[in-house]
Amino acid sequence: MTDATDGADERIKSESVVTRLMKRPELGAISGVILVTIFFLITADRSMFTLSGIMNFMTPAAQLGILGIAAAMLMIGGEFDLSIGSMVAFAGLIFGVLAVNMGLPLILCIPLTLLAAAGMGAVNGTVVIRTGLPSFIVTLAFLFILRGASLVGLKWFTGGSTQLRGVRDAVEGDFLTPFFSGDAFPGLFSWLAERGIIDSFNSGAPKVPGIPVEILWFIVMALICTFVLLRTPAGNWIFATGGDDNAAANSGVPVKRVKIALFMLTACAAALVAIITVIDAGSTDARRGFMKEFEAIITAVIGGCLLTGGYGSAIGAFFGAIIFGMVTIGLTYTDFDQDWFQVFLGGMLLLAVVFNNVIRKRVTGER
Amino acid sequence: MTDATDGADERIKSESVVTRLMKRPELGAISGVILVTIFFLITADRSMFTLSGIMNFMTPAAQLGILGIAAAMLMIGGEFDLSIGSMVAFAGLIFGVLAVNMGLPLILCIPLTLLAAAGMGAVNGTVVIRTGLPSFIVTLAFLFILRGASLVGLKWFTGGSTQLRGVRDAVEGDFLTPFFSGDAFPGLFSWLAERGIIDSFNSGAPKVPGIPVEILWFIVMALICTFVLLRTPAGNWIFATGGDDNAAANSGVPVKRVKIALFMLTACAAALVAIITVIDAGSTDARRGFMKEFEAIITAVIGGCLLTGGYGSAIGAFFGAIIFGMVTIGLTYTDFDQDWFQVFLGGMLLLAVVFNNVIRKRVTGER
Amino acid sequence: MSEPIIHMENIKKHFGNVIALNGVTFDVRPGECHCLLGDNGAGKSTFIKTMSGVHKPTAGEIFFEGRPMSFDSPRDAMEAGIATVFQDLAMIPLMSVTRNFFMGREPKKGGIIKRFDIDRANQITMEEMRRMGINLRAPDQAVGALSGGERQTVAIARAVYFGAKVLILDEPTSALGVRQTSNVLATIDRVRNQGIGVVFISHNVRHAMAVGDRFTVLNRGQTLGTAVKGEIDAAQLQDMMAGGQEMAQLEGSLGGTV
Amino acid sequence: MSEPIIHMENIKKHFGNVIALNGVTFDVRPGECHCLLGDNGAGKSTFIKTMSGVHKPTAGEIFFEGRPMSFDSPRDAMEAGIATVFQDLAMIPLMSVTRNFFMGREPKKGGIIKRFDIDRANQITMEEMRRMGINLRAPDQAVGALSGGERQTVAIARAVYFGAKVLILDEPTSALGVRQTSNVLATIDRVRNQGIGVVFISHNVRHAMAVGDRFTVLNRGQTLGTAVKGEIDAAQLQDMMAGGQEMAQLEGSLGGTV
Amino acid sequence: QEIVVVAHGQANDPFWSVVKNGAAKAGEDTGANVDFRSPETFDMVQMSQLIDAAVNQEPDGLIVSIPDADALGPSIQRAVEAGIPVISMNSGGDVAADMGVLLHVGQSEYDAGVAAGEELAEMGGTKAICVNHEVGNVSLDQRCDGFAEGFGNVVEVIPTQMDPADVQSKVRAALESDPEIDTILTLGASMVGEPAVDAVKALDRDDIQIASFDLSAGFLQAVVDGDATFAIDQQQFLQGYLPVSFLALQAQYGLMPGGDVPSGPNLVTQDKAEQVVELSAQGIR
Ligand SMILES: Nc1ncnc2c1ncn2[C@@H]1O[C@H](COP(=O)(O)OP(=O)(O)OP(=O)(O)O)[C@@H](O)[C@H]1O
Ligand SMILES: Nc1ncnc2c1ncn2[C@@H]1O[C@H](COP(=O)(O)OP(=O)(O)OP(=O)(O)O)[C@@H](O)[C@H]1O
Ligand SMILES: [Mg+2]
Ligand SMILES: [Mg+2]
Repeated sequence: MTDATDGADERIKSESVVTRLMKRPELGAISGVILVTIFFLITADRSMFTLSGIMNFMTPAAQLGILGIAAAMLMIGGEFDLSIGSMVAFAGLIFGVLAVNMGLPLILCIPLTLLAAAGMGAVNGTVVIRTGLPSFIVTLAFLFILRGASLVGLKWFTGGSTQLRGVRDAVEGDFLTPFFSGDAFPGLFSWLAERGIIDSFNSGAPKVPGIPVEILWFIVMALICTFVLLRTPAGNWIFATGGDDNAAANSGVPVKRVKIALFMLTACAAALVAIITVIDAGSTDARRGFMKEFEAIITAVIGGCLLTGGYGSAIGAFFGAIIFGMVTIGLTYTDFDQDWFQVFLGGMLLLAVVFNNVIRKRVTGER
Repeated sequence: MTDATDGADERIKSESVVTRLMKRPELGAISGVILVTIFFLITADRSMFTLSGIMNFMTPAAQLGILGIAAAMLMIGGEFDLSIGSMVAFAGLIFGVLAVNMGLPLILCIPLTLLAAAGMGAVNGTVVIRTGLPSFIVTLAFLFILRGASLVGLKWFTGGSTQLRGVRDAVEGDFLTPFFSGDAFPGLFSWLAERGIIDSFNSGAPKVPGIPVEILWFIVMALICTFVLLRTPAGNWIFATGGDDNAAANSGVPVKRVKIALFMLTACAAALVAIITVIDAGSTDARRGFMKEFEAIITAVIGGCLLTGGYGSAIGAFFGAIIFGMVTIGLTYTDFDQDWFQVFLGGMLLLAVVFNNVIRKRVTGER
Repeated sequence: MSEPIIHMENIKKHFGNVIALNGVTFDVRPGECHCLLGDNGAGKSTFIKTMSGVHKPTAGEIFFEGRPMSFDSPRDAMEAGIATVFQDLAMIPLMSVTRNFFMGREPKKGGIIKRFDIDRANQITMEEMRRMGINLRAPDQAVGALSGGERQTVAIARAVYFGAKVLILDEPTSALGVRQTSNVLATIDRVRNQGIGVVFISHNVRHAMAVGDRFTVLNRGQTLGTAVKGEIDAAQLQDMMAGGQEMAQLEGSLGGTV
Repeated sequence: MSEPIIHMENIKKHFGNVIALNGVTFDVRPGECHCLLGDNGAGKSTFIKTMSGVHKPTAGEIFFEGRPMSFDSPRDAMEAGIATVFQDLAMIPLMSVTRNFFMGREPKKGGIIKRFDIDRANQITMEEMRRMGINLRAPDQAVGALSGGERQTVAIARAVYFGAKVLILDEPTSALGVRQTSNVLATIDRVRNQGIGVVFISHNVRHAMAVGDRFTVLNRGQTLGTAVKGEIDAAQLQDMMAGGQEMAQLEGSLGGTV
Repeated sequence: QEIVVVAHGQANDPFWSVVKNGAAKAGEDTGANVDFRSPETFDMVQMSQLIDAAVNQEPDGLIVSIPDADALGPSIQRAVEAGIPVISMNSGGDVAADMGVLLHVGQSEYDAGVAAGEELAEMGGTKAICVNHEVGNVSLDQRCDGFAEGFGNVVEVIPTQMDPADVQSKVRAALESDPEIDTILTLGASMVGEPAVDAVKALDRDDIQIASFDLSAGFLQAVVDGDATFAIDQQQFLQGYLPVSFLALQAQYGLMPGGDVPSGPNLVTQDKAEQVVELSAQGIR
């Protein structure tokens, strides 16, 4: 009698490390990044892949990615949040008002803004759970409500304008400002520029003064979320909730708490993007974050999340955001007629996802 | 030995007709319509519910509804089409070019436009099925591609403008024009106006010259789709495909054919809306149909469709479109400031869906 | 002995790096009930799925009525006369019992525009379910609200109704009550007597012995052998099904067979 | 006789206009196996769901260790020490076996930041599955790719592992092979001897007789009565389970019991 | 009095919010009840329906913008036929009179584009980009077209999303991949103009001229500081204010000017910018 336990099972073919890796949801997105990079290496101006060019497309990618990773977490948990984009505008308003009109220091403004956003997220989540309505329709309502509220609020606090300015002056000199705006590691970069390791302007200042902070936030967030998903009980609950919330609840997962926490996460991610962009731009207006909810979902889906929930990865959304950022900015570096921008964007998107799908199927031998 | 077969089962409480009716997915949407109507009866200008006011909000509702019903059918079949809005612009371009630049009669223009749209729909469907990618991401790519193609095409055919004009002149006098533009039954309405049964302007012309044709198309489409869903084998296949395409395929439903046909339907619905609005407006531009995919999905969801597929109704989407049309147009009849428009729209949406949900639960006794 | 309706020769099936079937040969003749037995994970369900067009085999050949055949979809297999009760039942929970029953093969009425004849469908559904020993409350009840056994009975009744040449039943009685089980076994007997070939998968030795004419045992993706009724007794069969491994000792006796 | 752990008094449950339970009284004592039997659709699953916190009863009372109790969620019931194998198993197909096994009660390690101890979880999963007679290929295999019986075994192993005071099993052996079935029955026996109360739902009279101490039969949402082991024989029990209706006659004998 | 404004731009668009403020101010000053409406996006079909809705209410006056005469013509004519006095503003000056519209207050987008182009060409521009944040919005497209006409040299249109980060990156990308570009025209000051200024600053290029349509306090500040060249102001506050007061006067005394009122273009350069900043921050310019 052979017992297969203590040896390899004869019913498993051996499997290479590459194959095992390719089975992870995010690996498809990585192959998409490679494809897009190759495409632009061939077609785009050389300056796209200089250090400054890379920072240039990574900045919007990072801002989108912070939203996209949160959206991916929520999507894995089986829900949508269409109010992210409006939340960026709304949180921007709150932050602006706290910083400019109330003149509070950042150490108060930022927690208060995040708190307000988290509160709204909790409202979203509670409504979804209480009514049993699809989150699509509930957060859609909040898309409109928050967008409208931002407009009304802005007009109220500025006395009629749709733009609230003076944020940069208000936060100047605050010890927290460097964490939320500008470039990190300026010292390192000017040192590198002095040595001639990176390009510098004639004035001697480095072309790239540092790493824009949003890129750091983006990376940190991708790492934390990946850790949470794969290595903590909470991650297990998120997958379970998204996979089948009924089965999860029956197995003792606190489904409601998980969902509400995820809605709070997306709202806070939106608030973080709002804080970063408002400080960076020095102003906020009623159209901030327009259509970002949409792009965040695209990012998550490119990154391998299933719309039906229960499957996906944060690191996939990370690469999804990079693909999206490269494609939207990259065309400007090429010689193609800019009228073709959208055709191109659509084509590249399709190509990237189809490509990563084909690769994955090849490697894993799925039908 | 009691055999319950030949009598009523003792394990069923009696159930009123109302209860049975309320269990249909669309009845929730109807209660939403009633709520919204009551709301506007109280807050809006009286002219909203005059005959001309009703035609006025029914026209956009009808245009949206044609898309929404098609989107609902597709959603019941388990897929999305985000390219509907762009398809409106693209089909509008094709139609405009055929009618104006080529000078073809409508009897050729219309079938060719529908054919082109159906072709694009089939491409959408085939890509979704072949690659196994979620339709969300595939049709999203076509959202961009078609939108971009419309822009490029318009510039090409107009020599640089993003607006193609002169359609009204081109189709004037064509015997098919009355079926796709203007108002139906003008004779009846002027007769009614003469009798004083309906309002007329000082000039003696009736305030409402007839029923806008899109309303008739809208109603016809709702009836046909409802019939197909509930009373034909195809309808059964659509529900089955959306409910679980694996189980459906295993039970012998031609899942692929069903999906491709549904994608063709949504594309044709978009083309129909394009034809109607282009003839009505006399022009087309690159932004036509912008965000309509979104509104079509909203309509279907208000109408009781599940985003996950397999559940919903065409008649529900019909009422969903009316709710959406009433809310967007109705606000202009009220005294609320335009700045509050979006807050309002969101609030009404939420209220309408929550209300219809509450009603349904009360009546059916679900937990 | 009559020609087999389906003959499967040396079927292999791999899922990525998992080898589910590693060379299985099997056939069904008209008017016989051929039982497919084996341990959990032996590959029974995978095997019958290649027979009913759901999976394409990685290697091996299928002969249908003597001719080599490759079903592209379950619909093809169905049209050839093969009806299957899958282990996961292939039911749509949100749809009504009738709609599930006729899914993919709706009865039509009407002239130019063919309509789905709901009334007749409802009537047939109620009747077929009653024959299986289940009195449905209403044919428009959603399948999702049925109990596990009721749901399984719908799947069986549907397959029996449409099974023209071969009827494949993958653990049909697993969730059934005693009365429904005896009905299903009687139905298998009746169908077989009409000249239809039946493939019956079960873990219950007694059920298999009660209706089977031949018994094929799978173990870890391979055939352990085929026995004809009368050549083998329940205890031997049970030993084979367990893959030859020992069984746990139970204080209370189970009378030899589980 | 010892105090019951759970006592359910006159439980009623309506779904909209469907009356699923119409007054059921039931209790479980420590160290006994109480079998819940009945025809398909009798209301067994609905009943145990009210016991494990999934459904709130429409009427009736639940006493847990003598105190009136109302579980707001399955999590509450679990924390009170009740573990359940649901008929639909409550598994997430896309997730790995280990993640399913520990879903909702993950073992943790690490200091300030508590991590999910995957390695230990994998090891426990493999071990518990092996005790049930299933050798998994790998603990990170998705549950969706397991065979029906393998999946059911995961659910049982999980419930046994976490069942502190009461273990509820809703048709646990329906998809199991003979070897796995005998393991499960042996496990029930072992668990009972540890002083845990077991509620066992089955359609198989022989399985029920093998491990049951008491037998309660439901019929059409109501209790038909409770019998103690030794007072009743297999044939009588089978008659009651069929709801008193006659069974189909089968040509080959099933030896009295199905 | 009831006066309804139907405009093609949204209330959250900084440009249109100023128009709306103008209309509201005129309402306050004249005592008329002003109702401002617009479609949710640039949508001619919906806009014509909004005009129809307004006509149904039979207001004392109607003010419309006409970016697409074909699409809006029938609805406007219906208003005229119903005896409602109609004034057009912002766009459509060329077609307004034919529809029976009393007069037009505004600037032709195309002409404003031409003016900007001529000015920038004169200042030595040789190669330009026109940054369009809403491609397909006809009135924005016309600005670019006019600009190309007036500039005379090479003009490339850069389409962007309505997102400052995206605009900034794309402007940088365009400048880096083609160093010959020396002129930037943006079509909205706060959404596009300000990020464009930031992009140029980040590249440390001071040889680039930036001009923008419309005003925002931030962009005007850049003009003051010399980071941007000028802003094109069409004084859209007037486009809201004047038609309302005209219609109010018409209703009260039957007064109406005899011809169209050009509200722009008006180039705000460094010397004038300082005084405008504060007004812009209040949504008046
Ligand atoms: N899609 C799949 N991907 C990977 N492995 C699979 C897949 N389907 C089945 N398997 C594996 O193949 C083996 C055979 O599975 P199958 O379902 O055929 O078993 P079975 O004999 O029907 O068992 P049971 O009696 O438990 O139903 C199992 O070990 C299972 O894990
Ligand atoms: N959510 C629900 N909505 C409506 N009816 C339901 C619902 N759940 C169960 N029922 C009905 O209640 C009755 C009892 O179902 P239950 O699942 O408890 O039966 P069971 O005794 O477990 O049967 P089986 O042995 O077949 O599993 C069934 O007739 C079923 O149709
Ligand atoms: Mg199986
Ligand atoms: Mg049950």
